[in-house]
Amino acid sequence: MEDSLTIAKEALAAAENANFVANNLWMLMSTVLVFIMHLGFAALESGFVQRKNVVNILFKNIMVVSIGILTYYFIGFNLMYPGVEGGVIAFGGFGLRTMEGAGDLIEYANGQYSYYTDFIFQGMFAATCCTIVSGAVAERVKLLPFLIFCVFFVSISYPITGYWKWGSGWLDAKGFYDFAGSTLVHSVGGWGALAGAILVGPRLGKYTKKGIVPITGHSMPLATVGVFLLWFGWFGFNGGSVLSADPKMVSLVFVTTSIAAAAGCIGAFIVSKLVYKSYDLGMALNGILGGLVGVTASADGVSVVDALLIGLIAGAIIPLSISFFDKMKIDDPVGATSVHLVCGIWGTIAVALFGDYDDGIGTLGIQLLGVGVVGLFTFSFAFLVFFLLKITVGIRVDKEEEMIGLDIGEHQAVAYS
Amino acid sequence: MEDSLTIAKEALAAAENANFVANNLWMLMSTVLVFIMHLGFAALESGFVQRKNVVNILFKNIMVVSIGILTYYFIGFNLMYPGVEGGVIAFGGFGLRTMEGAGDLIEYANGQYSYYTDFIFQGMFAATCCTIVSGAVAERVKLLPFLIFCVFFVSISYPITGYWKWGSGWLDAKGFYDFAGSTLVHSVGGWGALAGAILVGPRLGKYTKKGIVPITGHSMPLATVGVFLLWFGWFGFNGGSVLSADPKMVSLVFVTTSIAAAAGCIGAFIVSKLVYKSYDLGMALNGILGGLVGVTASADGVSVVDALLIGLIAGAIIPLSISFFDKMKIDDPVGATSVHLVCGIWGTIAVALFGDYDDGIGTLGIQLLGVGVVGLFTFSFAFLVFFLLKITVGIRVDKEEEMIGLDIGEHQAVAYS
Amino acid sequence: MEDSLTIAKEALAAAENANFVANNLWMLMSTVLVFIMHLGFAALESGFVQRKNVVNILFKNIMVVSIGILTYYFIGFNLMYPGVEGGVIAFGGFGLRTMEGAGDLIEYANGQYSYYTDFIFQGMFAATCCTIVSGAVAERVKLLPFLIFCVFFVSISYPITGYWKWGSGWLDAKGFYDFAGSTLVHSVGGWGALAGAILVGPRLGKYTKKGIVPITGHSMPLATVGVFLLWFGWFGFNGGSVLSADPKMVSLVFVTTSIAAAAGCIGAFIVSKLVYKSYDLGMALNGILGGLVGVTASADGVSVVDALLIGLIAGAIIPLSISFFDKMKIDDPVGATSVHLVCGIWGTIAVALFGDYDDGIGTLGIQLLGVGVVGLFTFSFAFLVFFLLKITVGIRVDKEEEMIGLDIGEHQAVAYS
Amino acid sequence: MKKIEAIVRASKFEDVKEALAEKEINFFTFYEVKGYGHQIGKSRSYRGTIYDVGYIARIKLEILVGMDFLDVAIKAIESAAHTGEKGDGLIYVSDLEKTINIRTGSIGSDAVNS
Amino acid sequence: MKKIEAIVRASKFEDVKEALAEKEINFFTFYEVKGYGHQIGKSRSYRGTIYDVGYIARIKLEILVGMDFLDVAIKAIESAAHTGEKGDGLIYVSDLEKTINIRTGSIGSDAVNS
Amino acid sequence: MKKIEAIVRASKFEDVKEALAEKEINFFTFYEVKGYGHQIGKSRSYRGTIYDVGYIARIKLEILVGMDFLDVAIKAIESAAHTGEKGDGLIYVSDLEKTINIRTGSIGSDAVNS
Ligand SMILES: Nc1ncnc2c1ncn2[C@@H]1O[C@H](COP(=O)(O)OP(=O)(O)O)[C@@H](O)[C@H]1O
Ligand SMILES: Nc1ncnc2c1ncn2[C@@H]1O[C@H](COP(=O)(O)OP(=O)(O)O)[C@@H](O)[C@H]1O
Ligand SMILES: Nc1ncnc2c1ncn2[C@@H]1O[C@H](COP(=O)(O)OP(=O)(O)O)[C@@H](O)[C@H]1O
Repeated sequence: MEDSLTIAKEALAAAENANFVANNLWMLMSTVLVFIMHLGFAALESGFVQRKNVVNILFKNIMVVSIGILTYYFIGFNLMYPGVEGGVIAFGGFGLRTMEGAGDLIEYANGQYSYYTDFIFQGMFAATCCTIVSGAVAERVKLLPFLIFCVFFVSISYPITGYWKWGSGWLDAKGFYDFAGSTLVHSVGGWGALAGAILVGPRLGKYTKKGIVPITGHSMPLATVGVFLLWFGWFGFNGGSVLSADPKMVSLVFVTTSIAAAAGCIGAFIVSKLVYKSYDLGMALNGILGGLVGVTASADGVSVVDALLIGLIAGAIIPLSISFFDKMKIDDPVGATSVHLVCGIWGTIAVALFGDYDDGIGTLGIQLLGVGVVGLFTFSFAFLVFFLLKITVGIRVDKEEEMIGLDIGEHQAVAYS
Repeated sequence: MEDSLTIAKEALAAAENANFVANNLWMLMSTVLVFIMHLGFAALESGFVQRKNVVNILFKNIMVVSIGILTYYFIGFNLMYPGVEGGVIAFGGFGLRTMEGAGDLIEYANGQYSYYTDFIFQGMFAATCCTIVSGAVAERVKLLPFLIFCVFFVSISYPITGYWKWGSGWLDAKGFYDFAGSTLVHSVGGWGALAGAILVGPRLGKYTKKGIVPITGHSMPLATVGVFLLWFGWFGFNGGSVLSADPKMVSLVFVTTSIAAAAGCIGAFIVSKLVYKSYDLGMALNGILGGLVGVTASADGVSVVDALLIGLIAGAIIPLSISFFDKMKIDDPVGATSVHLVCGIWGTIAVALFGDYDDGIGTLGIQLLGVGVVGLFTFSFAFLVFFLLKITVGIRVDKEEEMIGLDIGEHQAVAYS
Repeated sequence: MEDSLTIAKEALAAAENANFVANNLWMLMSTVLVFIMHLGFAALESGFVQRKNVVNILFKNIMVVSIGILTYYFIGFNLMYPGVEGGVIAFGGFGLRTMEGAGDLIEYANGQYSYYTDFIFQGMFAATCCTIVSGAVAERVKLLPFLIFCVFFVSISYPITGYWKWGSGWLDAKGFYDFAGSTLVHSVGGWGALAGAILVGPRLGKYTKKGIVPITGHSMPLATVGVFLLWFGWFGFNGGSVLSADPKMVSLVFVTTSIAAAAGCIGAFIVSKLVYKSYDLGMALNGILGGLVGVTASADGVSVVDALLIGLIAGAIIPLSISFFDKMKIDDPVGATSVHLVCGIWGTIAVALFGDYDDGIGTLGIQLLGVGVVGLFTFSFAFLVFFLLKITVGIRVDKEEEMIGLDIGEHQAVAYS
Repeated sequence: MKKIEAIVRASKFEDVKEALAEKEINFFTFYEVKGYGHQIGKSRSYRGTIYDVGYIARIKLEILVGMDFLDVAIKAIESAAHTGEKGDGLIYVSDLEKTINIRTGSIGSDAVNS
Repeated sequence: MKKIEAIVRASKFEDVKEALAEKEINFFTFYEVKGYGHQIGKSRSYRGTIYDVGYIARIKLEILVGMDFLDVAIKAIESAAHTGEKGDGLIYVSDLEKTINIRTGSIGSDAVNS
Repeated sequence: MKKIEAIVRASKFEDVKEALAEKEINFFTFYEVKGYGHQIGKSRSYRGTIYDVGYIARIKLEILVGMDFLDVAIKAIESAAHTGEKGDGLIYVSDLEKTINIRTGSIGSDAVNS
């Protein structure tokens, strides 16, 4: 009797541990998948820039990942998850503590992941927001000022708005919903991209008296590799945001994410063909990304049909949005503002239009509020940082350097030889 | 007493759930791995075509994945798994139901995977068959007719033959064995590729009075990236086909799959050197794929030595088969028919020659029957669809377009600049 | 009563099985991640060589993986894990046995992984050491002799030194510590690279009377893709070396590995800028790899701050080491000796300087001993094999072939067209 | 010695090469050039903007011949490169003062066609 | 017929093209060349070694014109390609003995500018 | 002013450059061309089919010189590019009617070698 109770307890503990191991394993695999999104961004962006600026964009991408992880370790993580509920800004201290005992293991998050898993998964997300910016200001931004911007953006701006919702801050208390970050990651990156693109100005020769002069990317295979890798990583980005390996939720998220991506491709395909009479690969690629960004806010709570519609509309938005920014003379070589900002907003609003987030969260008003305040804060922050850099060290390379390319100008190197 | 029984039951449920979570997790990871095979195909095919047709092949690849997932959702899944045993054709209705309760979770497949996991894993497989076709008809097929072909092929032809075996249809009842799809996926794709390659005809200037004029691929690094990614994905393709994370089975499958791939490389290496006096990278790459396709039908039931022989022979077949199709004047830019059709047939037959599928399944006769009927059905279906498209809208771009390339012709774009 | 005991036992078995499934799953996923490192190496090396030698380096890479897996199956595995404790050399017989029963499953490694999982995970590691060599002797080594070298190196040299520590040989008994192989994998590869680079000699025109003539790599995007994939795979390389999915250990390893990689990037960035006044992408990429190699020996037992310092120093070493080898006129096109040998030694020593390996292991003396004997053995072995090949069949292509490139010379092919 | 230069369609290059070979002119040099002329390239489309590249990729041949082969060569090129559509290209001839074969050191018409 | 050859900065090519177009010279051929001259390229750095590539990428134009357009064309190129900094390039003119339009078969000054 | 054109082995380009530099001829233009000649390229193999590409990649130099440097330049190229094996290439010289330096506006022999 005693015996069977002991064994039963032992079994229960073992079973709970097994659950914990499996959950934690999924979070770690998701971390790995999110990590490779940085290669996805690097490939996408380098494919979409001119041959003469490839070394520069690659350099920025590896630096941004490294800076992102390190600053998130120093400051970001504890600024985003300070352990204070309902606030606007709070800080939990520098660095990480040593992980010890059950408090940082099975108890830390009800057997879903360990303390260090939590950090590394969140850390991989963080760098993403800067990578988005790097695409929009590519081919003319100065290297060092851009890296300085990134340090501030990723260690201060991103964690603060992240705290508002995911860190249980005031916006979360209001009922704002953003499952995996249509707003908190993608729009945030997109607002930074917009501020940067405006302040750094369009590339030489892009907008002329005669109209828009296309500056074509140098390698469509690279760009395509990038998009596939981003989709690949998104299984971890959205799937990991379940924060456990719960079979129901994660499999639902896999389905909604894939369906939205596929629909985004079709949406962009159709609209490009109708509006521009062209089967445009770049548009279709961005359509996939648009679909992914769009469903990111609601991947855990919409039906498959909803996901299809969200993705289709996001994809359809892409060609129109890209043209719109071009008409505004906001030059964005990779389409980051359309993909991440516009589709990020669409996805956040879609939470209120689709799915059943009825328990108070998800009403249109609060979603719009979230979009608005996060946008206002982030855009202002990014604009200010870029502006201060602009009037001090300058953020744009000189004309001659832009013409010969940043690879020679900033790195004394060429991408291909 | 009561207490220990309660705890014991709770522990058992928790343990079973943990098993379910781990199994389902592996199926989801396999899904992710199979997904990236589409990038593998895209890279392989774009590497093996000429520079002027790269945008086109990339465009086709992203469209095929998107179409594949969407049509499998609408029709394919319920045509392949209609829930009717022993039949020839049956349909379970459109779309997916909302996943609810244990019936779609732990009970759905004895704790191996959830309903949505089942769909998304199968859905990732489905698009593969069209991707195989796209390689064989590359560089001359018209875009829209090809996409129309894909819609029919992936949503009707593939699921029907899939049903015969994996959906518990009539061929399964007869004892036909095909573990992960040497026939059901690869040969099916290969038959479609053969039908397409025959009907669309060889590329201009490939077979001349003076003999075969090699039309070399434009980027061997891209092709190599593709093959590595395909091998990478194959761990999910074969490993996931265990349909659970069973350590014994999955680790066996990992070993047989890897050994066959490595042996395929060596097989193609030796035969190329002996027969063509050349260390041919393209052949060795296709040898790896041949080994993988070959072991796919039996990866769960052969010994390591068997796997080595199956792979070695598959690899050795590749150079001979590629020459054979060239002699037949069937032009296949990427070697899809050799890799997927010929090695797929070889792998299906190998089930009867190796391993211990002795309990009635696996006799040579039934394996040949399976190869035959699936081939007959698929080839006829693909031939008919391509033929109808040919006599109506046409399936081949005009001469001038073929010469300047499909990138300019169909997309008004270039891959590199 | 009986009942509750039965259920409790059943539950315990199920829970233990679930744990086993999850652990084994992680080891298999790690295998997949380590596998893709071979693509990482292939991309890195092909990016860093000249356009005319790309087919050759890709060919070598796929051959090395295939040879590695096959010879490890025939000989290596049982030479590395002969089941004899404390020895210098021992052999457990050829090939693998058929995996049967619990003895090869849950009991084999206390529920951490199955027998076949063990083999395939270790097998993926093995090929790595040759891939490291291939980079250092690139652009001038003869194909067949190089492949012969690989057969001996991977099936004899690597397993013997591996046995000393991981196979519980004499060095392990002495208390030498090397978590995931800073010495056993990376330095071993590095010593082979050094022996090869010395014996094959520098590339034509690299070291002239006028000084060092840079021979630039042909594609920085390829090299960058390679480094990202290596980092990606390193989560499995280090994370899998925990040999279970233990949440605490694996998440710690993820954090230390990532932090060291990021710090390596920053370290190389700073030193390159200070010493060479240049934002050198190649250096920063190698800095990441240096950080990864550096933390590999101690990723499971250092604090995050320690990992940061180990990585930062490793990254800082890279530019200096690369210059040093150039000054020594040891020509290493990809920097393999600096990354794998020098940072591998640094990482092994760092075990004694950081972390808390206090229980006898980890003292500086024993770590240095390990570095020394493994280095001595491996360098001698590699030197001897290369030397014998040199005086018999020759290891270097002739001058004319080197000038037109090994792609035409050895493969009658070109990488791009 | 005369130098014939010819700008032809890339798609006609093989034909021109064969036409020359028939006249036993097997030696020449060629390279890729871009040309502005009557013929305009297909327009392109990038992210919704349609544009013209303007130029067309062409092959330029350079052939050194003695007087005896001059007209034969011109005729061969002319007929092989001709389609009648805009964009057929040009042939132009200039005089060379000196020609030296680097291997043999022979000069003038001995330098080529050997 | 005269053949004008001009080696100009890659960055000035568009300006030259427009300057010629203003003079109604819309037809010409161009290609990428590399030049050694007074101007030295930016030095490069690879793995800690700083080095000079030496040459600079330039565009070479080849324009066939009749006498009537010769000076106009030269002037147009000269002023559009001029910056005053080292590296502006050269214009040089040679005489053509024969010019044939492949499409029309017309020769001499009828062959071009049509 | 004379224009020297020379087609040399790609592998000899550096030697030629140095030989010219020794004679203080540091300025010239070059580009990659393909040549059909006595020398045939190594045959290639693709998927079991062995074939010849036919042409060989070569470098073409274009050097503008005054009469004073003409023979010196030719000699320098000739001896530096010479191997004695098939495929050494050609040097040919033509007369220029006019030469203009875009930066300085100077013409004739003042335009170059400055
Ligand atoms: N005046 C010229 N000078 C130099 N090249 C020319 C000239 N006119 C035409 N070309 C070359 O010939 C090519 C064909 O000319 P185009 O006018 O299109 O054909 P066509 O002569 O048949 O009307 C052009 O693309 C250009 O390369
Ligand atoms: N003697 C020459 N022969 C051939 N090309 C020359 C000669 N001199 C200059 N060039 C070409 O002109 C380009 C510009 O010459 P450079 O001396 O740099 O400019 P500048 O004439 O303004 O001093 C060179 O890069 C080269 O391509
Ligand atoms: N008649 C010619 N016209 C133009 N280029 C020529 C001619 N003959 C040879 N060449 C160029 O010179 C190169 C070397 O010629 P080849 O006959 O191989 O060498 P060799 O003159 O030493 O016998 C050729 O590849 C080609 O580029």
